[in-house]
Amino acid sequence: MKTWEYITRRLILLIPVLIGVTILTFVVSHVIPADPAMHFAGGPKAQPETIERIREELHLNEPVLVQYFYYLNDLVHFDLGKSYLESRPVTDSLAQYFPATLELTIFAMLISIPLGIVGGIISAIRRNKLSDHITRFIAIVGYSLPIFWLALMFQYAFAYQIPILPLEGRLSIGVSAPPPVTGLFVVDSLLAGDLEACGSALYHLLMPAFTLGFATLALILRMTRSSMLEVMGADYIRTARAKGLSERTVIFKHALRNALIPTVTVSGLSFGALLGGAVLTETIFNWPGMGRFAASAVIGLDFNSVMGFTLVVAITYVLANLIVDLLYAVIDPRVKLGGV
Amino acid sequence: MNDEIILKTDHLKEYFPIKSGIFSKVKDYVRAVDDVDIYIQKGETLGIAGESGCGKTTLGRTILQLIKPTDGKVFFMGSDLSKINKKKLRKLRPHLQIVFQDPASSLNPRMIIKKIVGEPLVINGVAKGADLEKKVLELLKTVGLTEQHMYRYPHEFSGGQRQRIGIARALALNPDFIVLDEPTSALDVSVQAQILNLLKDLQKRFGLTYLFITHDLSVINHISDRIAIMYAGKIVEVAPTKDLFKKQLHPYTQALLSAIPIADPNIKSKRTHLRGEVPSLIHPPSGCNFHPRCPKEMPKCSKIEPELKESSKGHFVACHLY
Amino acid sequence: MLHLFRHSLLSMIGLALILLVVFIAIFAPLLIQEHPSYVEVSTDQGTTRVEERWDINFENKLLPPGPEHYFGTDDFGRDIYSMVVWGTQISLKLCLMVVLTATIIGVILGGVAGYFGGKIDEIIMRVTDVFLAIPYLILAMAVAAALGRSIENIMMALIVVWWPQYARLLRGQVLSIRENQYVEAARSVGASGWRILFRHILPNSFSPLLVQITLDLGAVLLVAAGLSFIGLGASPGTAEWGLMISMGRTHMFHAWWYVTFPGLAILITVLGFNLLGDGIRDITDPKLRR
Amino acid sequence: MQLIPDPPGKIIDGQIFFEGENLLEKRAKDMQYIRGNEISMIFQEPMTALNPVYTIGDQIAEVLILHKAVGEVDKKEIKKYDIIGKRKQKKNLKKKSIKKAVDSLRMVQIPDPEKVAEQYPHELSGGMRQRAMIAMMLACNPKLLIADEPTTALDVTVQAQIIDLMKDMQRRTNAAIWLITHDLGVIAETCDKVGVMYAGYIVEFGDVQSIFDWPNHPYTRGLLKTIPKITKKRGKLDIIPGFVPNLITPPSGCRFHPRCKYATSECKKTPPPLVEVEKNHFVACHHYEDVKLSVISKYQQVKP
Amino acid sequence: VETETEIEIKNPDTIVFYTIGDPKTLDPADAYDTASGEVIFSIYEGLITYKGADTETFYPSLATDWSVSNDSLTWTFNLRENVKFSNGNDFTAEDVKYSFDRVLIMDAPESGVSWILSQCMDTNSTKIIDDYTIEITLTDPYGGFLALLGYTVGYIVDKETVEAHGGVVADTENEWMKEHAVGTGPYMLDHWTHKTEVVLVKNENYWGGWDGKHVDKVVIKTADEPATRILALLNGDADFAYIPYENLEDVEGEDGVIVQPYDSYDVVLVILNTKSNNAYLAEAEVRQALSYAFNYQSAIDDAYIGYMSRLPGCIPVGMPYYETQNNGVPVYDYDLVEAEKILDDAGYTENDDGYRFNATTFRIFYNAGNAERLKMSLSFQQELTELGIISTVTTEGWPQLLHRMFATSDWDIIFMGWGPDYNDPDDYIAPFVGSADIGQDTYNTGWKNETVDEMILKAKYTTDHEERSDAYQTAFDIYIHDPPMIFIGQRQYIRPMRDWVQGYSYNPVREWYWYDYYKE
Ligand SMILES: Nc1ncnc2c1ncn2[C@@H]1O[C@H](COP(=O)(O)OP(=O)(O)OP(=O)(O)O)[C@@H](O)[C@H]1O
Ligand SMILES: Nc1ncnc2c1ncn2[C@@H]1O[C@H](COP(=O)(O)OP(=O)(O)OP(=O)(O)O)[C@@H](O)[C@H]1O
Ligand SMILES: [Mg+2]
Ligand SMILES: [Mg+2]
Repeated sequence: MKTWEYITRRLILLIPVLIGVTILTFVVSHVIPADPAMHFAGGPKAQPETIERIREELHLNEPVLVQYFYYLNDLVHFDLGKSYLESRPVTDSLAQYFPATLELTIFAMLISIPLGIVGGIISAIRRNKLSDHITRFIAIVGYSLPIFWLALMFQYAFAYQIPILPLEGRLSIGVSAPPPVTGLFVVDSLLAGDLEACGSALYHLLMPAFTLGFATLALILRMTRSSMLEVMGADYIRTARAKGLSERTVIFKHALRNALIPTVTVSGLSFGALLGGAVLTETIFNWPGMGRFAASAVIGLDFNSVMGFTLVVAITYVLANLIVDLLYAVIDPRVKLGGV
Repeated sequence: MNDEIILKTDHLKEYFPIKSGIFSKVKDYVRAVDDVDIYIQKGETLGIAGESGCGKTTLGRTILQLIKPTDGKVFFMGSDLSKINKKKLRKLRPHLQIVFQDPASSLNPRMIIKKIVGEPLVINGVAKGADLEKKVLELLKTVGLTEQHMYRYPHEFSGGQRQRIGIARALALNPDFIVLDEPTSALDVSVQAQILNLLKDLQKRFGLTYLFITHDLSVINHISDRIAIMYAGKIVEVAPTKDLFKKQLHPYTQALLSAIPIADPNIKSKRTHLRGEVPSLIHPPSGCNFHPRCPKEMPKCSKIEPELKESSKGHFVACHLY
Repeated sequence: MLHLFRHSLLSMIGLALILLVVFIAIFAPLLIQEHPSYVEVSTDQGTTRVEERWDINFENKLLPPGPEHYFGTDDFGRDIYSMVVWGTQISLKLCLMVVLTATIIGVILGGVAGYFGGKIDEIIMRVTDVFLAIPYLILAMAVAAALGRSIENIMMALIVVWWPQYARLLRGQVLSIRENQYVEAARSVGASGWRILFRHILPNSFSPLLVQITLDLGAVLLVAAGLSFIGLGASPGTAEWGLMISMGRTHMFHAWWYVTFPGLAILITVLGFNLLGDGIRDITDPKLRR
Repeated sequence: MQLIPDPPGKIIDGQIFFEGENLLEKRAKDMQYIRGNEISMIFQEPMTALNPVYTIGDQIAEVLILHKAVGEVDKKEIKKYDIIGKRKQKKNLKKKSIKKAVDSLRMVQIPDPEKVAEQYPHELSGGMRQRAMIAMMLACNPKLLIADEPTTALDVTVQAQIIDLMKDMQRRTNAAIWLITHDLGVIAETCDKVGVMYAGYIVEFGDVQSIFDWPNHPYTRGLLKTIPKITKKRGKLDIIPGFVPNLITPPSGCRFHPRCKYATSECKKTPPPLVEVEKNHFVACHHYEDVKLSVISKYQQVKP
Repeated sequence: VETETEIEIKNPDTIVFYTIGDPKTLDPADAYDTASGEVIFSIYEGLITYKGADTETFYPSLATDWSVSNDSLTWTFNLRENVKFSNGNDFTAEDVKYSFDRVLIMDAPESGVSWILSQCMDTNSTKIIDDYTIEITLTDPYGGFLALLGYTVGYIVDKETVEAHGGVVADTENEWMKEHAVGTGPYMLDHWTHKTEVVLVKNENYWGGWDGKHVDKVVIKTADEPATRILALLNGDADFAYIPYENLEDVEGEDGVIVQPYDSYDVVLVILNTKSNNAYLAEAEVRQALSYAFNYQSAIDDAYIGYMSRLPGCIPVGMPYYETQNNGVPVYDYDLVEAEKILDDAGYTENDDGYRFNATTFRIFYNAGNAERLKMSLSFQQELTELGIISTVTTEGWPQLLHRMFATSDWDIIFMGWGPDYNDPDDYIAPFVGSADIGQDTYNTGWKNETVDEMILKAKYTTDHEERSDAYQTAFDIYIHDPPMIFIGQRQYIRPMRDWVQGYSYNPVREWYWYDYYKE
């Protein structure tokens, strides 16, 4: 099947999933036996007219099913509604927060995937040696720790006790954000030729991205290790050795590419975990991203924001998996896209 | 052996759909069994031989209705298996059994032997409790195993022993007809002999009818009364064993037989070389599907599909040469 | 199977940690210094339930660890040691309940989807796709926020997000196990679909399921702690570790013991489960057993 | 070839001589040179022995480049920092080696070798893969080719093609072939000498002719009798009772004794030495003379 | 923690404030939350203003002086000349009328804040006399009128700017004005990144001029996690930080950090539901007993770490007329014996199990994440247990809790708070004890007393001090013995800061005025 045809097919299949996502979040957020109008209107000091107006705007007086159809109707017109917590359209909020999270997540992957793969290879080659045990132990501790605890500890250690990294935020005070193109500060500042902002952005990314990626690093390390071990026992590795190839070539040319196949899947799946983990990391490092937005939206019963957020995350996640599947086909010629 | 036909297929077809495209439309089919007509007489052994992937296993599974045939009929003792409903089919199951190719994967690794062999009895309500135990033991003894084996798991057995267990399970319900799907191909030669002997004994004792599937022609020669040669989903030649080994009509059969290495350095075989490889079952060649490899190819071979015709008594062949 | 563990030091450590935690959970009432009291309260629905309460004594607040209070006290003057030990039961109950319920749901749905295939499969898998397309922490947050703050609701929320991965896992297992000839053998002797599912397929998916369950027991604990951190955790006054950490983290700089001990408890338990799960995976994965 | 992974496997004792040199004393580097270049090996499973992620051409070319069969990157000619030049040189080399790989594919009678060189292993049938494997291993004209059951996984018709091919290649390259198989038919057709192995021991070794005609070890004899033969009349097959022993706790003494009808108490105690019973015919059995006698009598009965 | 003896002043030209919450809007006609006020107070200006910590005197701002007619209805303001908006436009009487009318027409659909002005104004009230004179005729006489103008809702916007960006539409908020700001104040908006920071830079056109010591830039950062704010203050990134009470000890006594509490009008309350389906709370004795059962000192010491003082009644100490409440001395003290006596006398004795009220459960709620209320509620629960009253403590999200409070009667006791809108007791007593009949009962306690209602209205519409005083006293004597709530205390206001910040003073009705601060 041709690649574009495959992509179209996947994108079409995305639609029912997204409808499902809206139904699911709609149901979850609307079974709450509380109506948030009072809250949006400002709490005890709210004027009754304001509350009633918001209730009407949100169609809270209607049955849930009707509310859902109102939502769907807006959605097909690319209107995600209004965020009452931020008192602006949800799309505005998403446009601001999504690139921040994307930047953080991408850097988390850029840190964790190479480190995880290298660690996994070392661990597999030196199986059951001390360095293997140590690497694995660190990795396993890595995903046994609550991420927020890790974040707090890093912050305390590297921003306060040994102040070598910035405490929070995306840029230093006094550095102004580059003109928005992609919303990724690193990219935008390079586009604008603003090296100071780029440096500052990278500097601020370091700690949160590492924290966020740590669990993924551990996961990828473990995955690479075991698939590497599995591949190293395969017949074609024996063949490669029988050809007289050096151990280096055998490992890096013949074994690694095969071993990477499961690693790629894990990376794709971990993208979702990263988006989820961002809730905690962003809160601590004061990263103005989707995670923090989602958390406050969920707690504040800002339905429109919650729905918009999940929708965007779901799309991102599904697209990430599509990319992974395409990557698959690049790494492994046996994989036929959409093949039977 | 008598002349009563116990099983007969009528234009049996099994096409596996291949799905693809935006809405998983069925694009193509694997024509694993394509228009097969065979019959088996009571008490005889019909051997099915052919290259790997030509559809032998699928034929066996289709006959037993383990997969629904795409088209065609299977008559077993007069009733059409492909028509009757699930309930009736379950009632008929005890009469039709199968022994699988791979003894390792055909036994549930998490069940003890007593459970495995006893399962058919339990399901069909034949025996229970102490009676069950007695029955199972009897079956194990029939295939040369003992009481001490009853409480072990499959992985504690050798390949040959596992195949015996598979046979015991097939025998549990006193079947009339057993499909033996390459029962010895996963086994050592020395063990293969033991199993073949056992099968012959059992056939004699219980008057069984076998459909014996294999790709090993020396084995098939040893065990079957008649042989059907299968090529890419179709039967190309059927003949009594003796006739077939004396005189092969179809060029494919000739090539197949000549390809067998003979374990005697004194005999130097003359080979008929075949070009190319086993054809794809998705896009089988037109006309006679053997024609691209056939040393005696004629112009009409690529156009017209030959029919299975009786060339001498009991000897059928599907080839334009005859 | 136990003898196989001996080859792996790390999984031995894992097993030891889990045994320790289980021991503590069982003997918690004997180990603690201060005990909670119980009050029977009526609920809005007119039923009654028993509430667990730890005595507050502000005079003792934030005492450092010492012989009186091994792990110090919290900002209510409650004994952290007793609560951490007591919390073992709560945490184990929480993760066991979540994982087992999710497993049961996932196994049934995944099994049905995989074995019967067709439309049912299509529907079940699309539903799991939907669940899996939302990051689990977010979904858990939404459900927890909808239900309100209590251990039971946290469990509910986690079950809601956890079952789909079991459905996936089991479906995959079923699809591969279904190809085994013993399944066909069972069919050839007339076994029904359900019998095959429960007698042949499920027992053989046990190993990967066990690995997943073990690893998830730890993961559930972490996510529960994450929910507490955001403020969607158990109701205050419960000796739940995640809640204790989230309450203690504001005292991190002046009362290190408040977060540290519940944090260590989580680390040890999760580490134990992960090491054990990894060990079981190595043992049951024949490809790695070289 | 020292391809046993260590751990867990280890060559405990013994020596391997290749052209007069003990391979076990070689360093890893030298072994890498010998492998693929002087000694090659074809494996049992053509399905899994080729790396699924590289094309056939690439995999063959790799050996060629490695063993410098198509010339070498000249390091001196090109300056250290001239990356582009180096790349060009490398590319050239690759092109050349691929061309040569195509030649070797043609040599093993693969139709349309140019196309096949660009294909991945999974796109080929088993027979094609095995041929590609042979092409790869013969690419450097080794002196010894070890073929581990090269045809077991293949169909009879394809098997015949491969056997003929190997014989043909041998004629052309003059390599020694060491064929490992359990198919006595294949041995009878292709080999000059044969060694029979039972539970880790060579129990009989000699010319094909003499072994098939005068098997002196009870195991060899049993083996020959258990195969159903097309040329023989049907009836009950002879069998060797019992099962293949496991090698973790092998039987004491002669490892065949639990299944041997000639076994005596001596067999249980001492493993029999391999002795030359006639010219170029070695047997490891305490009772080979009894066996020989019974074979002669039987053989005479059978042979008209 | 390592002590650094000499930290260099970080960012000497910038004031950085780490806080929680994000402004909802920058539109003075719409803003009704603290975070928005922190920004608007420095960008826009009103006719009058406060100075330093003084809450009692109104100082001239955009008005240089003013006078009021004898009937207290007509106010005349002389406006300051040569004032420019930050975009260079001139400030005139047009802008004043436009601003007030805009508040009333737009009617702040989002926040409802316009009620503050509409209490005594309508669109006919404001008259332009000349470019720099304006006359306001009130619809009702109102003692707190000037105070209203000191709140952000009375601040002046640039007519031209607003008209260029959507103008005034009745009952609809102006989206552009929410995100942008053009005012006459000392600072102007550089940018606002939601949930991250608001950055203000100095307004070169400011009429007050830039002589003297000021900073060029103000950064207000939003950081949800307390640890982040603590660390930022300790390492000098932050000049001010919002630190929760329980964390004050982390920064108190640290070098270079000043922790100075100020009295505020933020009151802490427990509201009691007199129309609960737990009918016992309808009885005044029961609510009295609960008032005795509350451990005030523990709340002060343990929940607010000492940063709270007792609240005598509705009106916080420091606000006009607070002394009408028992001279500012609390009536109730923590006294379980007294509480028991009251209950026993009223017939609510303990049963055999030691429980009162037939073991009925009293449901206590507070909003999730509020550490002080959590402490108070668990402690209150324990006191109730002593009294033989069974209770449960439940935490709920703020929206859920609001819903419960206003839409259901499934609650008995809720911990609440109240902050000032403007400096007038009516802003407290009316919502607390005014009944729904006069548009009050803000906490939905269901409590109602006709005399109290009468007194509240009387006090509101009089300018006579004595009369007002008497009215509040009469009301107090009634509601304090039939209390719809437990008056706990007034918490202190603390914004820890670096010692290099100069010029800071706290004013409870106008928290931040960045123009006054500088770093040295
Ligand atoms: N369930 C299935 N779906 C699709 N294709 C199938 C299925 N089962 C078998 N096939 C295809 O049908 C063809 C015939 O398969 P079958 O197993 O019957 O061959 P066989 O003759 O038994 O081969 P072997 O000697 O290797 O056992 C093969 O090409 C196989 O790939
Ligand atoms: N890596 C290994 N680790 C442990 N045991 C091994 C290993 N490789 C082979 N063995 C064992 O060594 C014995 C001989 O194996 P080998 O592969 O040489 O057999 P073979 O004669 O080639 O058999 P086949 O005909 O099945 O290929 C077997 O019992 C096998 O289980
Ligand atoms: Mg088959
Ligand atoms: Mg082998």
